[in-house]
Amino acid sequence: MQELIARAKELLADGTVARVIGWKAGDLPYNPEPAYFEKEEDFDDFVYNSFCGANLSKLMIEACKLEGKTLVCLKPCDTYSFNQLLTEHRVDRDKAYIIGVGCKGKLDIERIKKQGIKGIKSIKGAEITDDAETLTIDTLYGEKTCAFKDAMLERCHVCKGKEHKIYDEIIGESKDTKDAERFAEVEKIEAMSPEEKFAFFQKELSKCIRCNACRNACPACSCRKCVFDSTKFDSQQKANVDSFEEKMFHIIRAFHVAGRCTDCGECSRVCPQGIPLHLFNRKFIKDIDELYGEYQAGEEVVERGPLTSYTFEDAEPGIVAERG
Amino acid sequence: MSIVNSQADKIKEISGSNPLKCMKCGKCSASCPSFNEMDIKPHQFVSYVQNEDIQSLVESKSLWKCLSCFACIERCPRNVQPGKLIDAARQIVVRQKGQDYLKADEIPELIDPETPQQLLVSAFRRYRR
Amino acid sequence: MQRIGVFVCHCGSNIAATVDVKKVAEWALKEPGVVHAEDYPYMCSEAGQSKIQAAIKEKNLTGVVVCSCSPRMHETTFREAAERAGINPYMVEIANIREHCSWIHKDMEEATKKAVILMRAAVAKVNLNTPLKPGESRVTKRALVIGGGIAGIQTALDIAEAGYKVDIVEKTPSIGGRMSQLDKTFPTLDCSACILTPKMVEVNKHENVNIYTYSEVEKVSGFVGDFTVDIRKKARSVDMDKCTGCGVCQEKCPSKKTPSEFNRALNTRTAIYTPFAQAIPNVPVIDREACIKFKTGKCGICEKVCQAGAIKYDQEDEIITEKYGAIVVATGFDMIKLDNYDEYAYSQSKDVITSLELERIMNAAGPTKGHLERLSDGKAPKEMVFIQCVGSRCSDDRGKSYCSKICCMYTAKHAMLIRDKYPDVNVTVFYIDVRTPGKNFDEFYRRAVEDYGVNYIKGQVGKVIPQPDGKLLVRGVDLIDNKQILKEADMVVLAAAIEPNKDVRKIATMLTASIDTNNFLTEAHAKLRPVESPTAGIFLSGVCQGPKDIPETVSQAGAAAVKAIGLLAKDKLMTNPCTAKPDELMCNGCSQCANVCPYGAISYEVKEINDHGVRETRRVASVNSALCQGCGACTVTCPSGAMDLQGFSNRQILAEVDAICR
Amino acid sequence: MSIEANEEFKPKIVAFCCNWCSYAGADLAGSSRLGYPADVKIIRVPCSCRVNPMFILRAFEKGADGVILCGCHPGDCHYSTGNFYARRRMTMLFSMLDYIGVENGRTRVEWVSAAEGVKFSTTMNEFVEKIHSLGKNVRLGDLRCRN
Repeated sequence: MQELIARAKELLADGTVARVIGWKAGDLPYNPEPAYFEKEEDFDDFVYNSFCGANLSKLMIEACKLEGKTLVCLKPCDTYSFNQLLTEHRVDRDKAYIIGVGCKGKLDIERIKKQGIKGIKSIKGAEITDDAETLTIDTLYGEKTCAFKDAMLERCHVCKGKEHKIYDEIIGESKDTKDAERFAEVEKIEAMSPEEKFAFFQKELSKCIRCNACRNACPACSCRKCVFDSTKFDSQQKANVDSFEEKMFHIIRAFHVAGRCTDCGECSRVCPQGIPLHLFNRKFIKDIDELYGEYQAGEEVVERGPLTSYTFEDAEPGIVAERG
Repeated sequence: MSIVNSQADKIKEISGSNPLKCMKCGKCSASCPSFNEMDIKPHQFVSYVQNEDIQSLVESKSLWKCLSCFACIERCPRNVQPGKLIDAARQIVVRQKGQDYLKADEIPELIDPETPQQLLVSAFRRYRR
Repeated sequence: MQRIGVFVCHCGSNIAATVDVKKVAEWALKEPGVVHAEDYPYMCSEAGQSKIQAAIKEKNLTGVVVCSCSPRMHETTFREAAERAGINPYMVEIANIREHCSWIHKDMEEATKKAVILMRAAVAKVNLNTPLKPGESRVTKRALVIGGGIAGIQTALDIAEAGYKVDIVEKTPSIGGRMSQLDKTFPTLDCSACILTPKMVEVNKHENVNIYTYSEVEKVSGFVGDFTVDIRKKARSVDMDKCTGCGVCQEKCPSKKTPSEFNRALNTRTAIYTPFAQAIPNVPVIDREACIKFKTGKCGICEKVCQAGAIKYDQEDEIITEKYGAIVVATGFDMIKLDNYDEYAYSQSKDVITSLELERIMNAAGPTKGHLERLSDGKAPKEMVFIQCVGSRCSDDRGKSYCSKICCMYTAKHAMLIRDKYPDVNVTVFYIDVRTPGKNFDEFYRRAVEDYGVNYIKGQVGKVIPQPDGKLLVRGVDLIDNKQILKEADMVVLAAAIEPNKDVRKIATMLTASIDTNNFLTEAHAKLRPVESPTAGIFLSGVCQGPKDIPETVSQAGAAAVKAIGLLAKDKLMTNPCTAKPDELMCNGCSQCANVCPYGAISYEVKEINDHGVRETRRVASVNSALCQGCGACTVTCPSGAMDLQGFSNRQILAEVDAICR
Repeated sequence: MSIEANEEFKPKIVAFCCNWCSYAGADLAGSSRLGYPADVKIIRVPCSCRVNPMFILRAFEKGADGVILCGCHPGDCHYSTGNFYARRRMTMLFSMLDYIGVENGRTRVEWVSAAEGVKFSTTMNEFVEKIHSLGKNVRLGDLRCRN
């Protein structure tokens, strides 16, 4: 972290960049938030630790409109999103100075809390300088411990790898934290009967309060005006009537990012209701991989994605019924 | 799967070939090394199946003269592949006689480690279609 | 709010027998916006149209719904009628209550209910219709013909004769195409060169025609009436203006080992060459891959012997950019490769040849100076076997599914010519069917059998086996005698299937012209618009559209020319107003729409957008409405819904959905 | 609800047809008097690629029991490539609907050329039959949108 801060200050000072996008400490020890840093003193509360899960690439859409270059800290998986935004001409490579920051897995406070750990005062082992395998948590009720792996975000268990796909320089080391099959959860649902599937999603989605956090955090959901706010489809937001109404919202949202979603997992991370929203996106990714060939959005800057290309021999939509 | 009602349908099902695709070019008969031994010629096989006269096929000498050399299967420009039809007719005879034929899952028990794999493959190709 | 009139047609009894038309009109009055409804026996008649016009004027209608036959039938009729009464034609919608209702249903109640729903959907749509105005685009009075074979030459000549400028782009060093490789033509047995060369000369001399040989189309942009095309003029290494065509360079060139493309690789040519004696232009090119000067830097003989000083080793490719109003594709065909037909021993024996190779052998300017001889040992053949349908009518992937159409006739021609010139040669033709539709075609084939004694055997050949003594053992079948045949032959000629030129897919993509699975260009309508591509402004000439013989090619070439002339004769074109339109305030500038646009109609510009007082400079999509054909692919790709299609807008379609599901 | 249960189930079916092939195919079915149930209502769109998945979801929301999309055969699209994109989009959409437990068979894509009146009619008959076997669409409907 210190190396990162020092380098950021240096680049600010020599005028290479006009501002820095990173994380600053939040009001609790586990909720750092994205922030702009423009002056040396701003860095006092700069923080980079294992709770810095937020994907900062989306902020670059606005930052690129400002004067001068913006330094942005991107974790390996965030760089996919940045590439995807480059593909879609939403960010300007020349206006970004990308520091690839090291990542050894990010933490999910909810997972810690789920283990019955409450009244958290501070957490040790979340710094990324060492390879801590255990978190030591100081709580109002005494010191508790928790395995790092057990506190990791879902997305880190299916880590895409430790490589930064785009950067100007790299600070810190990264680690591939993958220890689960990416599509295992999707496959489990696929194997269910229609009734079970319906019941599963009804249960999950009826929790939705339509707060739009998923939409707002998603780097692919970056439309200037969302279809849900538009009068063009008569699909403006409206109050729920039945408990499963939100299915349409989530189907449409997933469809709109299909072929563009890098599977960064921000939607599930930010959902205050803990809905596993990534299951929608990952289903599309799995289908695309199976039907149109392996494709990882954001792997590199490309001209067209899987839903804006085709082959003559593509599967017919009837395949959905055939494979049952 | 549609219900197999006639012997001709059975032949079509076993062989997987569609006699209606035949354009009657005769390349099968032109390719057949056993042509002169046969009473019903390979190209005629197709029309016998088309006309559902399976009895004549089953009683023909040709059935046992076909060498399964696959020349007609290889060269048929219309994917009708009379060799497969002949093979299917043979299958019908074998089944009618009530003879046993092996299922794939029975093989492992019977197998002799010395048996070349290729033999198995070609036996399957010939007898299990 | 619109003021809509609903007009329900009886279509005699076609509609009225199954749909209660009065009831449909009654129900219509209950729909929002509807201020007038009536029914009439024949709405499309003069009287019916007057009723619509009268109502428009009397009731001040802003929109019209006609419940009648398919819009494909009379949409234009009613739109024009409405326009004459003073409202925008695009304020008219049709509810198809004949083809989609009265003709397919028997129960009156059921059909009437459905007709009411279809009417409602149309009314719901018209409620959201907005007046649309077709744009205008200008027409560049110049045509491009891609391909300089007989099809391209004829099309170019016809267009030029009508007084328009035409450019021909030909990939090879000379125009002439396949026809120049033929010896004689059926069914008249004219010498091919004798009838083609004058046409080549004529097109070359024509003041309205400009020929780019050794050139390729590199890029096409624009749209009907206004295409912009980049043509790559490959470096010839010879100055076209200085060269006198004396031919000394070709005589002296020491690199003589390149297989001659023109003679189907049956003999060789020099590195500096013209493909054939009558080539137009009669200016050689240097094949840089074969030329010693280009490979080693030494030699330069051609430069030394050229008295005109025309040799230019340092010539470079040149890109010419030109505008055209119409483009005619005449890219022709080639024979399929026979690599997958081992059974015919084509690659094993020099004496197994294709028909096109036989043409070259029979030709006086060919590799054997016109003597029929075996290429292996130069001996005169005594037994010749022709095999038909090699790769044609195949349902496997070795060949083509279609009939190549010309083989039956040229084989009869070959057989006849051989029997005529060499009466001691026996000719056997193995055929599956002999197909001779065409004027004097069957008579021609019968002459081969009856007057020339060509032996036709119904049955395909299974295998050709080269023998140690150089003979070819042909094993076929006679399906009539039900006998297998073993025949020793000296030469075997394969009627290989023809296929579209391999470059055509690339060209079709540039032109956004559709192409079928066999790489033949698709026509706009199989029967009624056979020489037009569905892409406006692109016309089809010759075999690029489907197998054809010379007379058919020439007539189609003329037809394509007429269509092109019809276009060039216009000063302006009306464009379809149902085009895509982006909402700049919502556009992300993400380029996804441009990726799916088949016409390249979407471009991006960085410009200042004033979003309710907030000014911002950013990248937004813009649609060239002259290029846009209104498919709507972009509208669905657009994640924010910024792109919409006029005439079929999101809200209009949703309104129809709502009306139907109500 | 209980009163409705006694009534014969009359499904609402929306068919999107591209202007160049399938709409013409439907016209041909009409002029050849090849019948299919009146439950099918056709909406004309320029190309199958004009059909936004949102249109289909909206139809279901509003109480449609089945939605079918018809376009030119792949390779024959009037706009050359439109149906290729439609094919991928619809495959994705259908897969997602299947994934959340909506009965397979409520959605369908069929390529019908202008010459295939018979195919249009048989397709529609089959589809209506399928919807009859599936019954009313409850899983995708939206109560507020019902009358």
